[in-house]
Amino acid sequence: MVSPYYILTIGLGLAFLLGLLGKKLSKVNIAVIMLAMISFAAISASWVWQFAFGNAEESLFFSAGFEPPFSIALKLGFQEAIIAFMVNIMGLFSTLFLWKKLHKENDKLAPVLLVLFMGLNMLILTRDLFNIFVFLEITAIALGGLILLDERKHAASAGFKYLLASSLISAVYLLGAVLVYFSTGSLYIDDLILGGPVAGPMAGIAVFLTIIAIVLELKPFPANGWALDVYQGAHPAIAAIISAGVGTAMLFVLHKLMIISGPMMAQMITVAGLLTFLFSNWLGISQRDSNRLLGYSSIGQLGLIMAIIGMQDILGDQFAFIAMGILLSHFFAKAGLFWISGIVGGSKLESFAVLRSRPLLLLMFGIFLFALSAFPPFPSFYAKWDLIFALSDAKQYLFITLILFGSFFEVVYLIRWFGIVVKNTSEEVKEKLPVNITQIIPISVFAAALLFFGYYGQHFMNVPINLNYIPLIAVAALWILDFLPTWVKNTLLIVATLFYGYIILPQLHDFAFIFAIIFLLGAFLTLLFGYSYKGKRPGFYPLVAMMFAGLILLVEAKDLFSFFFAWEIMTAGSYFLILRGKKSQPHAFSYMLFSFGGALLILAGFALAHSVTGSYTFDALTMVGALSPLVFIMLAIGFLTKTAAIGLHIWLPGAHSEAESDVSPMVSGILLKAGVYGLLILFMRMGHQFVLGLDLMVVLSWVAVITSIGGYLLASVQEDMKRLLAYSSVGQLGIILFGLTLMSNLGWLLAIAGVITHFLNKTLLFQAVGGVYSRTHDRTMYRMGGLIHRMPITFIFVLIGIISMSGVPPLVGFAGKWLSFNAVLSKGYYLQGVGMVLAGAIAFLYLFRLIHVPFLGQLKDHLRKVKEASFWILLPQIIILMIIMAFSALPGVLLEPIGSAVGKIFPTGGLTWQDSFLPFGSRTAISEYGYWNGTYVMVITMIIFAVLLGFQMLIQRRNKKVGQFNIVYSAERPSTPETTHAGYHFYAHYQKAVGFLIAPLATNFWNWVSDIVQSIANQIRRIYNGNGQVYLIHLVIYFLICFFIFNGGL
Amino acid sequence: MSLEDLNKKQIVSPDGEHFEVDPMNDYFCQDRPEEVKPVNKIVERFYNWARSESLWILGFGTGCGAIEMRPLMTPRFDAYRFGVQWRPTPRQANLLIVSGYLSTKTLKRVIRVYEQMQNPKFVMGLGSCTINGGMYFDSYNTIKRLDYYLPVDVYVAGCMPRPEALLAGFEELKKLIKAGKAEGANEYANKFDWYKKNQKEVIRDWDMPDYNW
Amino acid sequence: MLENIISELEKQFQLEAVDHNSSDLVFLTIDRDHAVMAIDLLKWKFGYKHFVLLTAVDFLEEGKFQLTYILNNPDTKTDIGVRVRIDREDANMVSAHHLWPTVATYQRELKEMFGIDFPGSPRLNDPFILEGWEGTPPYRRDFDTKAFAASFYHQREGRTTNDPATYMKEKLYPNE
Amino acid sequence: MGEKILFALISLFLTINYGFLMNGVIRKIYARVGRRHGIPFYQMYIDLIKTLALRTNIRHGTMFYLGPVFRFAGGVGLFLFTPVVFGSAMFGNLSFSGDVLLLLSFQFFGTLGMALGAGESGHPNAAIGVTRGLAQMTAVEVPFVLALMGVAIQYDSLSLHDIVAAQQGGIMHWTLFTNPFIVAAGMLALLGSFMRPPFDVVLAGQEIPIGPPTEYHSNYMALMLSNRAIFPMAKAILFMNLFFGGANTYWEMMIKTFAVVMWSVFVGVSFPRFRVEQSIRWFLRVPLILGILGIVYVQFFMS
Repeated sequence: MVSPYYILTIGLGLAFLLGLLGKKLSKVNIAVIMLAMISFAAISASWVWQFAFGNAEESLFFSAGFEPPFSIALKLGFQEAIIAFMVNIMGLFSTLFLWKKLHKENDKLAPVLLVLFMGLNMLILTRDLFNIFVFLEITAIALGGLILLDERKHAASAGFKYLLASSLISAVYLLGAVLVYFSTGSLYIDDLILGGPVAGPMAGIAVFLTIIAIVLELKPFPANGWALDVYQGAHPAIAAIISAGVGTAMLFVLHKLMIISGPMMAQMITVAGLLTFLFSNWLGISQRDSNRLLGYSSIGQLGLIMAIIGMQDILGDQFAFIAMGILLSHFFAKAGLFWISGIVGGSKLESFAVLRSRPLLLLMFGIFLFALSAFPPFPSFYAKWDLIFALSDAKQYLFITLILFGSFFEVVYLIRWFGIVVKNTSEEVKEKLPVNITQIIPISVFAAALLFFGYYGQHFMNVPINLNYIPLIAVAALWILDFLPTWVKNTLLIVATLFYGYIILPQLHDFAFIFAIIFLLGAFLTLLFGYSYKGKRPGFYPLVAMMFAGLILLVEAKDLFSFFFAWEIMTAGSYFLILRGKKSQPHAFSYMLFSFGGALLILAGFALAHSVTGSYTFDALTMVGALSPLVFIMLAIGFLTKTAAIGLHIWLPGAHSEAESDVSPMVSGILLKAGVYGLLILFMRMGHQFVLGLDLMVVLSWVAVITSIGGYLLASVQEDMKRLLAYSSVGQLGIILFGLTLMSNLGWLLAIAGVITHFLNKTLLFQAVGGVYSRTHDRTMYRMGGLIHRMPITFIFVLIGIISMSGVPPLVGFAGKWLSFNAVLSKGYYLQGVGMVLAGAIAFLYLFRLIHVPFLGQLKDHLRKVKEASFWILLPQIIILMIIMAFSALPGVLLEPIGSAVGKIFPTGGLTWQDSFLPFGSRTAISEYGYWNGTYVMVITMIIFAVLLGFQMLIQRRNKKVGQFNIVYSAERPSTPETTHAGYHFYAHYQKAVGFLIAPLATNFWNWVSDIVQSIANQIRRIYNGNGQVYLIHLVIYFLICFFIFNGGL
Repeated sequence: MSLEDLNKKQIVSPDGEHFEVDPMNDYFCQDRPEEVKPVNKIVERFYNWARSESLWILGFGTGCGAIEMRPLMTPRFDAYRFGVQWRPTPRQANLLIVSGYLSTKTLKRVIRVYEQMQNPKFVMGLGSCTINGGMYFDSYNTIKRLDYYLPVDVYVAGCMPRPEALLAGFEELKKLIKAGKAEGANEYANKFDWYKKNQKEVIRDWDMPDYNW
Repeated sequence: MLENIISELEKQFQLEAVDHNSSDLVFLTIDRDHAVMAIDLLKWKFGYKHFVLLTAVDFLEEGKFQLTYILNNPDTKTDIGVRVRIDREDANMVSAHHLWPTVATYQRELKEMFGIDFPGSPRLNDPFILEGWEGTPPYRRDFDTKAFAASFYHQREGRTTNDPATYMKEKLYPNE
Repeated sequence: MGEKILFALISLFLTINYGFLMNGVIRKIYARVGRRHGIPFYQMYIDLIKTLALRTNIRHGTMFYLGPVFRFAGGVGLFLFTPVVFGSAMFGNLSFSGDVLLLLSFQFFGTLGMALGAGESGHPNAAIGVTRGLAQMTAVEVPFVLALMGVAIQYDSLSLHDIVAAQQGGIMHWTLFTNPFIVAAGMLALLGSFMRPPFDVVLAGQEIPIGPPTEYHSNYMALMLSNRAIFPMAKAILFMNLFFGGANTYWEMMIKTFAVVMWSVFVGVSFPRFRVEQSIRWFLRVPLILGILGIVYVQFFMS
């Protein structure tokens, strides 16, 4: 094994050499420092290799053969090797990234850089408290130098603040070290360990001082104002070193010192770390400067890892995995982001929009952000899952809450940033961002590393992993094939979907089977629409594949982890898809916030359930006990955010309406069903839960009723047709939810049938509307009119869609109405039932508006030459139309299989089927209360209609087709189609009567919440006033408070 | 509502294509009315009976005579007894009562309304003004004889005629219909050019298609 | 009260004539160029904020149109009529639509019926009652409505005109 | 099966004639309230022949053309799905197709088609009339469904046959007497669905002449007139079955439906017109409360 002293020697030696060489031989200088960094990395890599594969033993090194405490004692174990390797990799790539800068100012920068990394290596390896002090000083001075050597505006003051803070910290540390020596007579950590917990006079204070110094070095909230200024003021590459390199080393030092601390200290570190995590993310929300924002994020992540180090007793075996998972994500992502910031140059969040000119860079930017946000498949996702589960097992609910809130706040600003970068319209991207290879390589390597560790990370998890990688491979394949034209990719994806369906469907049963059909058929139908697009649609297909992969994995999932994994994949995929819409940035953002918030609740709910039952499968949800209502509520809210129950629905209308024409049916017709599936699993396992004697199902049923009435009312006042359909989805999902909350055979039959019919109807309508949009480029209904004359086929689709959706016989929508009434009666939810009927009546309002305003009435001038939608838009609609007609004629085909699936859960109270006169398997459905035969209704209605139509054609003599202005207009002549078309503010009187019901209560509430959160953040942020002295005072006060708490605890 | 509405317009389609809209051709049906002959004598007699017993008047008052139609709905005169009813829309009415003097401005509306009624349709001229101008014989703004502009089936003379006179007029009209002589709609179609010529002579800002379907 | 107003006005405008009709109504005759200014003053200073009507009289023999603006002060319950005599041949008048929007409608009517121009008045040339009228405006006294009706409209032959007195006498008392 | 269809057609023929005569009588009653003599009671037949006899008609488009067909098909269908006379093979119609929920939903089949047809005419008043009708309908539905639900709970069935069967055995077994609240709610809802004053703002002859049917005429009008004869009859039969013990003979049906229709007529001749928002508020107040009372009564005092 290579001796670590080489690093010391190389570092110091070359640094001196560089000093001697001076300015003259700049190329040689760079070669020298590169060589040094490569050798650092190579040495540490060799250690890792040997530890991992070569059966190397942990070994100690003592300088000059002295025993501690008189030598520089180094210990080289697997941990040290890995951390050192990480730091050195950071050094190597930082050097590479700084190549140009080094070229310019190597004589100053290069030696300092070298010394810094040498110091960091030693910090990691040394086992001696005094040595730690020495290297702390060395790194502090080197780092201060690095910061100061920059010409940026705030660099000087940042460097000065850094030096001030670090000297104070060093002083504290030195005092601690002295006291340790005073009380134990040794500074060698292993001596201290061997001697048990540090004992002797002043021992407690000694330990406290040493550890608090390191904690302060890790920038705990709120004594971290100096650090924020440093992150903001320093060169981004230097900030990357501080965040990823120095941060990692310091964390390791803390980890090392934890051995000598007692449980009290550990708890304090935990709390300090968690508070830091929560608050720095909270404060990050209102941050507008990219480097400062990354600074907040860095501090937050370091705080979280600090807390994890503090909690290692609680976490037990999983500690290493959790800490490394989060550390790796932080390390790679933060370095990558700082580097990208260095390339972009600007410091406003919006200035990152130039990344759009470099798709690859943008992709990596996204990878980094989503890795930080703990999305799969990145290491932080697995680590957080394990962390929450471990904490839950240890019943540390407060810690869980803090972590979840911190994670949520973190996602708020990270995703908002992503949205701004990808879609902000205020920033015009004019020219390509100049990049050079030395900057790209480090970023690419780190992004690749994240993916690599993401793949390997899960194997270390505490749960049995049985993920199906086939869909994910498809996603990756589509990323690679993204250069192909649209139709090729579309065909590939359709074939893949069908093939996958062929494989997977036989393996699924009951509900999973039904939902899988919806997801796969939905994918097929919505993808057909995609043929109407020309060009390449860069990035579209991988995202679609990602969303559908998430969906299909969701129904395949048999345990909590796969479910949550799929859930997050689907969320991310759909977020990207929605974000592709023209004006969808704020809506995609709010979608993400609600989804992520919901996902966190689901995660916490799963963790709680697991902690009670110890199971990792869905059986965990069959838990009983005091916690079960809480778990139920958490999971229900989590899933209800996805189904957009009222109050949690405000993300939906914007997200669904601003998405692209073929994305809208995907997210509205299909994606929402994921939430239903979640609810289905939840209700199936947990059933009725009671809080204070109140059945939560009853509460939920009222939520469902209000959701559907509210959704429909809101739909009826929209002017935008996609918004109208989006609100309609809110209402429909309310009805489905209502069916589920009935917890009876018919209720679930209603819900599942509703899922299918809603999928068909909404996909049909969204596609028809998409067809209209493809021709008119407009979604505002009253600006259209009379399109029936130009787009008759689309009109028929919309007609069938609305008749089916409104539940008018003879189409299949009536099945839902009939079932809901029967289910309500047999369950006894009468008043809710009336609410559902009211909702059904209100549905007529918006449905009629949807068909009347654009399609009927007066044809507008600019639409006179509009053509029928293209074939590929119509084709999926034709298929859906045929399915709807088939289900309408033979409802048994739809209802009987669902009935048999539901019957396994609720054996009694289902429908019975009676044979009838008519062929084709037409059967009469008989419920406890009533009966209904869809085929009869269909046939009779058709016959009556045909007879009457024939009569009318027979009896008339001259039938004349007239023009659009040939109307009775109070003996006047209409002047323009616009002034003759009744379409705007269609239900004015209705709004007059019941308009108070549609006041934007939910929107106001969430705005209020967001205002409160932001204003608290702004208030707290005031303590960071930019004054170095104040920051020092913060440090002192923080130190004192900790001291008093610690002593009080003693 | 002005003549400019009928000027050709340059329109840009959503796809950016430029094209012209000619309101006269694009908004209106430009066809001429056609005569529709009775099918069969026996059937037609039955139909004519029904038509005569079910006179649906358009509720449209052109002049002061309109005030005389209101008492017909009241208990005193009660025209409903005779199957006479009022309809608010010309599409469903088949009897147009031109109630009193008719200014050229109103004539334009009356023509529109008449043309929007369906064959067979009947016109009743009410008051002297529709016959020869009456007391407005020297007005610069009222027409002097209605039958030059619309095919009138029955005139009810008087200034103003009493409601009883109107009832008598209905009876007269019924007789005409039953006799198959009330073929004003067909006459209008046959002599379309003549009627249009007369109409356009007095209506100087003709701002509608020749026949308002 | 009205006297005060008149004397105030006399200081600023040359009043061509002042006709007291009654204690609460007075007609002032002002020249064309200053009339609207005077109305402006009456509206804003003396509280004549209600515009009652604007009408015209054709003094064919004098070659003049007389326009009359009648204004009302709802507080004092008095009316002031402002008369303007304008040339009949080149009939035009300063528009007052900026004072009351309704004035524009009166001006439209006068334009159509008398042919008096009010430059700047909105929608002045839109048809008011007569749609598509050509030729002499019908309210001008030199317009011969009987001759026009006779030539323009289709007449029914056989129409006779009787002197009501002799006709009734003949009908009712044929023997006398 | 063939027999059933034949019977249904006979029943349809009889009832449509009854509906025509009833409409005539209603007009007569309106006239008499206004102290007029009024039209002859057979005037509706003459009007029907007259509209059929018109020689020309126009169409604004296919949907416009189909609108009245939808409307009448809706009316006929509604009637055919309703059992007219209890226990009668002849007048049981095709009620084996579905229960009372089918009737509840099917009445919108014609309404929707008519609304679309009227919409295609391009006349703004048509659209305004439809929006009024739909808005009012949403409010009318609530008390009606409450009443329906009350009946279903009370008799444990949604099948009209069972509901009527449960009311046999004397007048005191009628829902009217066993649960007056829901009957009150239902009968108030009936006022709204019959489009007579004070809830006739949809057609509002004087204001938006005459709403949806503005452009309809000739044979379209004939279909609509026929529908006006059968559709209210079907609804009246439904109410009769729900609340008034159904009918054992055709004569009984005629008397009972006449009474049901007269209820709306009497209210209609006595009241002026509500605006839409007024009628919506009204329906969501008194009838709603009555309906809820009815349900509460059923649930807590009858079981």
